[in-house]
Amino acid sequence: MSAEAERKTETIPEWKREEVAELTDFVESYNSVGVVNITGIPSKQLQNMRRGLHGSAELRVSRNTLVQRALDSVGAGFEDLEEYVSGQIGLIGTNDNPFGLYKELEASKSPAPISAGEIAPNDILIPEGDTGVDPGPFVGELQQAGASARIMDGSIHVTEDSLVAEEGDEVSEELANVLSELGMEPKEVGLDLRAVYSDGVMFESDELAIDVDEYRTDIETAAAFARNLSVNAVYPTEQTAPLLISKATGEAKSLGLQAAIESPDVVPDLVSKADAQLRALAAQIDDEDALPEELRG
Amino acid sequence: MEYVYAALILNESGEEINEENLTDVLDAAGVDVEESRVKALVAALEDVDIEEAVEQAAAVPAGGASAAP
Amino acid sequence: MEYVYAALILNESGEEINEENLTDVLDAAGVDVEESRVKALVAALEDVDIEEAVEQAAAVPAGGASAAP
Amino acid sequence: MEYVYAALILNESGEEINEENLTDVLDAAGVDVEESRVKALVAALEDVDIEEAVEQAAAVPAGGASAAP
Amino acid sequence: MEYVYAALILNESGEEINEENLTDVLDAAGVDVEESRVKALVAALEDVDIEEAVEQAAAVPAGGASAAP
Amino acid sequence: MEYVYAALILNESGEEINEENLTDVLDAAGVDVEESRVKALVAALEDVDIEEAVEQAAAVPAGGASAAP
Amino acid sequence: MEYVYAALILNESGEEINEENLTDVLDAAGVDVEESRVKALVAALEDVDIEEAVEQAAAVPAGGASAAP
Repeated sequence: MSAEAERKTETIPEWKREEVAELTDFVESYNSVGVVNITGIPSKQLQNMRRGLHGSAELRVSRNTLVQRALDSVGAGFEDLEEYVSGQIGLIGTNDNPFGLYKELEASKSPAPISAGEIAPNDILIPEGDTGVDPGPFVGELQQAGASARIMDGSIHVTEDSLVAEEGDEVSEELANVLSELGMEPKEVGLDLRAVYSDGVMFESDELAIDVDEYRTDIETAAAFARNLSVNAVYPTEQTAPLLISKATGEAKSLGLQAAIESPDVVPDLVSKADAQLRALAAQIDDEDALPEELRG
Repeated sequence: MEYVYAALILNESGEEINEENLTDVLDAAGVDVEESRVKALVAALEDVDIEEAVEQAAAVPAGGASAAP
Repeated sequence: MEYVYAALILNESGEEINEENLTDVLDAAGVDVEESRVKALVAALEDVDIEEAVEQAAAVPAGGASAAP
Repeated sequence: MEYVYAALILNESGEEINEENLTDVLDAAGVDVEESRVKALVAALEDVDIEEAVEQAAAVPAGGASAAP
Repeated sequence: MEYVYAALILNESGEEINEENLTDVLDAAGVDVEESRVKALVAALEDVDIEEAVEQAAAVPAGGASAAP
Repeated sequence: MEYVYAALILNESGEEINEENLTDVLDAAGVDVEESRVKALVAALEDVDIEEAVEQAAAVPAGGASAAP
Repeated sequence: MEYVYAALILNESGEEINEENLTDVLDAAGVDVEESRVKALVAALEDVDIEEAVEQAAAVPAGGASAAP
């Protein structure tokens, strides 16, 4: 062993090298690898979340420097994930697709109270209504926090929806107390996906947010379009043959009625139509003497 | 009702809706014609746009009546 | 539609709806009667309960969709 | 309704809607053709704009009041 | 739509809705018959309850919207 | 309906809706392609403005014939 | 919409709606496939009951009843 190699062994302890090697293996074993923010998640909850991934994805937490070193050594584009490595993060790997991963992680988030000094992750709104709190100094606290509040019917009411913090604001001690008193949990706690590198493509979280309802609507629209085309172009399919039959029947009937065709299928409708016309005409006649009793308005 | 139908027939045939014509049609149908009603009807229809009234009825669903068996 | 109206007049006057009577009514109204249509109508009405067909129409709001011109 | 369908086919194929053509179509379909009904149909359709009458069926608001009891 | 009309005539006459019969009817109407469309129609109609589909149409107002002149 | 969907994809991709292209798309989707249905579709779409036909609601009785299960 | 149509073809042919199959269908149709759109579609459809959505479409005519021109 050379002196130089010896020195390197000293500066990079064995456990670190093993950790980097394991992280490297981890990154290489999945099609998609992402960086998740785990700030503020208590370790016990983190364990639960890890288990909650059901084997569809794996979470790995390590020192940021080691994570960066592993990403660097894998290369092939994964090193681009390094810019998302800051604060408390973990690596998440999956063979599922990144949109599915994002959906799963979002669905597993749970609401949590926000503490003083934290940054509001979104606008915080105190809704109009009875707070259920007895009259007392809380009215002033609410007002100080920026909510319109007064005492009504023996309790403290918020009189209108009140914006008390905007996204990005630091939450003050007073506001944190007020929200806590109201039992509001404005935070969503969970594995917060920052970015995923998947099959050569980097996806940031806002690109991964898909609106399932929109896709459902698209399916409905596509199905309706196909149905319309099938009927309008008279290309019958199993699904649209009944519609075409109904349409043809309706057309024949319409023609029968318009042309007053004396066909047994049409005549009952013609009789109805004649009666309807009679009534419609009678309705225009003001002089009741001109009408038989049954037609008088 | 038969008086009004008689008027509708005359409207379609393009004949004038007057007392004589109405009476003829009703007579032919075996109706015991009351002169005063004929008079009243002719007067009442003077200001009515029959085409328009009849078209309004066309908007009525005719579907109902089940096809004859 | 005049053929149908004629049948309905006969129905109200209580006369039989047959070719002869229909032709008479239509003739009186100045209609250029086509024998085949009269025949077809008589045949078609054979199995129709006119009262019922009329009631169907009555069950529906007449003039329904206002045909604003 | 087969007579009406026959007329509609002829309308689409661009052939004239006359007694002979109607009879041919109905014959081919195995219908026991009644001459008077064919005649009546031709007469009824004489002054009718078939395209328009057919399109009216399309203009019917879906979900319309079904008069069925 | 002529192919569908042809199927409906056969349905009413009680003849089988198969390629041969459809082709005969359309031929008689002067339609330049495309075999593939006939085939496709027969295939599509295989599991369809035609009576039911016809009744669906009957439940809907025909001739609805008034023909504004 | 898969044949219709295939035509709609080609329409969006701007490729010609012909037998070859349709067959390719359906093949790729694992459909056991029937030549006659492909032919019929091409024939049916020949003179059709697809954009328009797609958006025009199939004028059909509402509550319409329930899709085959 | 071509991605959605591709999914619907696969749904009808009974093939799995996954990235590979979707890409194959779109490729065959000459679509310049964007992998990320395919991925997003696959993920989104995991939570969509396609049969139900298709039936929903059948119950409500798309594109609103466009009155005859």
